[in-house]
Amino acid sequence: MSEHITHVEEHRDDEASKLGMWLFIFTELLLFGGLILVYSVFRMQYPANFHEASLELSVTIGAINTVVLLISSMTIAMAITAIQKKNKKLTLRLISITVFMALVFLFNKYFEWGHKFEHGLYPGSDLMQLLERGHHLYFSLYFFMTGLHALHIIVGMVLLIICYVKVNKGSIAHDKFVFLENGALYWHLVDLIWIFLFPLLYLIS
Amino acid sequence: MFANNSNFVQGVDTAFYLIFGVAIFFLVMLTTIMIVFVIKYNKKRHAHAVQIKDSSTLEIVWTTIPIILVLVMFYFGWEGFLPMRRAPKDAMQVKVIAKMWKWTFEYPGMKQSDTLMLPINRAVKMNLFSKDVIHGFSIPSFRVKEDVVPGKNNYTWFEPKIIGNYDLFCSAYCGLSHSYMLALVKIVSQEEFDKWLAGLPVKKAEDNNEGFKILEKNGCFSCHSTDGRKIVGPTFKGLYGSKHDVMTDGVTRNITADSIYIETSIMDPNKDVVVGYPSGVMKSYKGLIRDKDMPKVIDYFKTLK
Amino acid sequence: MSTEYISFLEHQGKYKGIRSWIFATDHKRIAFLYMYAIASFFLIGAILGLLMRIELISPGETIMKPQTYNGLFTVHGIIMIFMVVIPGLSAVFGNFFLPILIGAKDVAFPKLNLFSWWLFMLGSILAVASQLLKSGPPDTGWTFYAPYSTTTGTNVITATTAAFILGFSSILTGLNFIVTVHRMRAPGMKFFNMPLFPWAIYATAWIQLLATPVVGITLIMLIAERLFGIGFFNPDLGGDPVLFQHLFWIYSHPAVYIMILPAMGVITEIIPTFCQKKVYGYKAIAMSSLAIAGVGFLVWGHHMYTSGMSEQARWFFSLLTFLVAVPSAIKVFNWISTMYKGSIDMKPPFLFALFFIFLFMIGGLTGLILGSVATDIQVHDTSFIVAHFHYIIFGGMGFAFFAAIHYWLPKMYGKMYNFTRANIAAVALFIGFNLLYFPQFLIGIQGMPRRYFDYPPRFQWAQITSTIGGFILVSAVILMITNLIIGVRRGAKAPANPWNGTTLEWQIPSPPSLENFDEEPLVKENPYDYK
Amino acid sequence: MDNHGSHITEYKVLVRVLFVLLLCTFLTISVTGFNLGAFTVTIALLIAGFKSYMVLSYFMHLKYESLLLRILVSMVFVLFIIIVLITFIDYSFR
Repeated sequence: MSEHITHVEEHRDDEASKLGMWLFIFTELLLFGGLILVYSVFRMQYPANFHEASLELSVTIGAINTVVLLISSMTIAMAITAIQKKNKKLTLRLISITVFMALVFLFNKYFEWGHKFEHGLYPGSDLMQLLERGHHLYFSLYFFMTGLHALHIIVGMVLLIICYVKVNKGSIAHDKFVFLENGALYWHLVDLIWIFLFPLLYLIS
Repeated sequence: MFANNSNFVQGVDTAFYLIFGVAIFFLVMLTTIMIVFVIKYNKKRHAHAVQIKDSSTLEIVWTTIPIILVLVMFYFGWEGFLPMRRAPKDAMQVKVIAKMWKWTFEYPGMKQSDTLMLPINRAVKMNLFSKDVIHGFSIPSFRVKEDVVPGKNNYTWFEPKIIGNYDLFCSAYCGLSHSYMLALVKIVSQEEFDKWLAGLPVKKAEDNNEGFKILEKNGCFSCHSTDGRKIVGPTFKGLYGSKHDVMTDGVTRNITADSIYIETSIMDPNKDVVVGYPSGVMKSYKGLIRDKDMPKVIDYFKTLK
Repeated sequence: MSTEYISFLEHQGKYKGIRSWIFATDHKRIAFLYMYAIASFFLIGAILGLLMRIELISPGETIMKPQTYNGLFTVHGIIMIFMVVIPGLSAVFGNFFLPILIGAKDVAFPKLNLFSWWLFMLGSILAVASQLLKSGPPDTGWTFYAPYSTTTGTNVITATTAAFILGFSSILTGLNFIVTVHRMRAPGMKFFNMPLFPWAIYATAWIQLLATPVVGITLIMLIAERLFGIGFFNPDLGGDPVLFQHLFWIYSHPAVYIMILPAMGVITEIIPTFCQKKVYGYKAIAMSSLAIAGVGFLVWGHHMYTSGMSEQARWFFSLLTFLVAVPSAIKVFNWISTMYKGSIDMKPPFLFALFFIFLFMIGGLTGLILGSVATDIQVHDTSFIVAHFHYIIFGGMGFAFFAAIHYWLPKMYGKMYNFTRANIAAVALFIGFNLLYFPQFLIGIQGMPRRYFDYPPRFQWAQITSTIGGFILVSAVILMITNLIIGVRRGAKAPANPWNGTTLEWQIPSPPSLENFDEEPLVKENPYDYK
Repeated sequence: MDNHGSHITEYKVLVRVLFVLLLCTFLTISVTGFNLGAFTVTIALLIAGFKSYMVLSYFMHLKYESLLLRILVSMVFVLFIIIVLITFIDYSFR
């Protein structure tokens, strides 16, 4: 609007932006929290079914994806260190590695889901209706949780790509990198959720 | 309302009186104080406010007293409730079957009735089953209420104490005719009850038709009758092979209800809507009724002449 | 004040006309946007309510069919809960006065604030669309209980998507307010120097932020259940309908506090002003806001006493429900103590505040009956519940809203309204309200179930009384709004401090300038520092 | 930017954290290999808890943030755990 209001908008408070991002992360955590609550209720009711159904998943793929996400989490944390040390080139490279890792994760996921789909196992399929109750609930939860997580991966990727562009343009630099920090926080959130999803979905005994 | 119609009335009503008493005491006291202050300290009479200091003692007092009071109320509320979960072992068992929008009561010996007839002074345990959505088993005069949740074996029990007729309501909202899902509760003497029960017909053997079971499981009979009555949707009686006027995309056409038409009506109910019935009331059963079950359903329709 | 003062209403920005409003990032303009939208939705909701009351005036079919009635109470619930009372006080008066009361120029994220409003409008439009689309209005009740909501053929998906978007808007508003309170307070204003309305908004914002995601994911699960049959709530597929109720009430019970906490905050601002007296027990009121917000998260199960929960759960929830009553009681004691030895000026805002306290007490005290398991079994799902929550939500939040608009309208528009008409409207509202809802308590105890299209004739006397009350209530609302509009259009110019208040908003001109404060505001140790 | 946390996390710290996290992942997988009954899930969740603590503290820089923010984050986790526990008051006694 006028000079006055632009003045208000230009009022810069990095701590405020960061606090805002954290608050948003809280809501994301509780969003997944609701799902984990549903998961724990059904796992308590159908422990044997959950174990059997989890054998259908490949622990290897799950483990690879965990490692991929952990590494990407580190690289994006390093990107912040790099920008603080005024190393723009390294920052850009680290962001690219992170985005690449995200792609690897999604590729794995696509492969994993596609395998299930080929066997006629997807939400709403005829096969799903035939499964035992516990198996059905397990796979519904599996698709729901990993699907929502994959959606967050995609959002995180978009954020990181924006970060990349901004670093490249110089609007993120060693003295104003809160946007990159927030993007990284979001990416860590994605990692954080996977840290719980992995044992919950893949490792049931 | 406070007649001893069942063994729970006293416990519940004690809690009621107690809480009402406390509530009315506080309401009257605080309102009076408020009105007195408003009159006494009105600007006209009291031009200058006197600033007073906060008193920690007062704050502690008016925190502690309510805490004690609510704990007392909690205790009585709990004591009034607990017996409701303690059904005597020798209670008569009645199975309550709720479906949209009808109550059925099944007595020992596979005998079914639409009226809940019970002998006086005898504990009776109601085992609650729902065939479709959540219903509420509520007899206000007996202080009894429990939701009838599909897939979950809820129960309630009571011991009627006074002969008479009572209302049974469905208390949990269950759709179109929720407010008509009523039943009569008749409390009679033991002899009269025995006589009535002896005269009650034994339930027909469960319809073993596969198609029937599929339709029943999906709750079709809550909207479609098999005896020619119009409930929400058209009746199934004589449907197969009959001729109907239907609306397809706003155009009226006359069709014969063959197997293809019936399948379309189940999977895509708003495509051809029978003239005289609203569109959009029925949802698609795609995925709920499997394709391989469809012939069984069609066969069942053929039996409904 | 400086000579170059221009009010935010006259300020010329980048845009002209309507666009200067719908693209405004000024918190005061956004507050106005919310206010006009919410007022319209409130009128629609009220008319739907009145239609239901006309239907219920006699047993059997009066003016509509059962399906229409079921759609009506669902729509009435969705509009009133998600589009009126949840955003109500916090989005309108929170937006307008939170920054001013803490001495800030705006909220922390002005653009996000505007985005919240757009989301709110998008959600509202979807909610309205769910009424008009082909398959007919949703008929599940605003609670969307599974498995009915997963099997009915009506527009449940549209309505739940709307509720999800409205929830997201609410989250972002809460987020904005929390950051504002933490980062934007005027220099020297500590947490315990804040007025109590910001305290209430702050506590509310935390509930908005932490509870809403749970209902968000629940609604998505409900949609997935309808689309794919994931089976979480479908007993045939091994799911559990009661789990839906848990998830739903984990949000929706705290949501009740989203509605009532800001209402308490408003009343806490009004009472000291019209008594010209320091608020009694400042810290107790501030902390009880946080206590209510905190403990409010742990009592959701008292909506489910009859659902077949375990005895242990019923015991636990009942105990905690009784304890959460205590902080509310403390607030009432503090309000009344503030009046002691004050110099009371019976202006319309104060009259509304008195009515609020009375109605809130009835709502709260009848809540005790619902907290106790034995008595709740009797009145659960009856019109007693309907009466109780209307006393809390309408008698509480609604009357607090009316009090707030009468209190702050001179500041917001710089105009004054007619006191006599406002008082008449207030009294008429009070009478109509009690006529409408009090009889519902009585027949509720006798077992009149809620959401009933038809009823046994023995309940008719109460239904007739209620319908008469409904007409009085709606007429009074119209009278009140007309009076306010006349005030805004043709009223006398309002001075900067018409009520002789001490909080920061009264130290700036009416209406405020774009940046609220020309110079850094003077922060007193206690915001209610009357001499 | 004086309001900015001037703390810079060194690369080698991050690498070490990653190493610990990978070790934990390996540990989780091998733990579920043994059948320890009900303890398996507890141990797996404890390890996951430790992992998230590492991520929160180092990758997300919580260790160097204000006390307020640390309190808020733990509050959210505590709230969630309480909600789960309360829900299980119902489910474990059915």
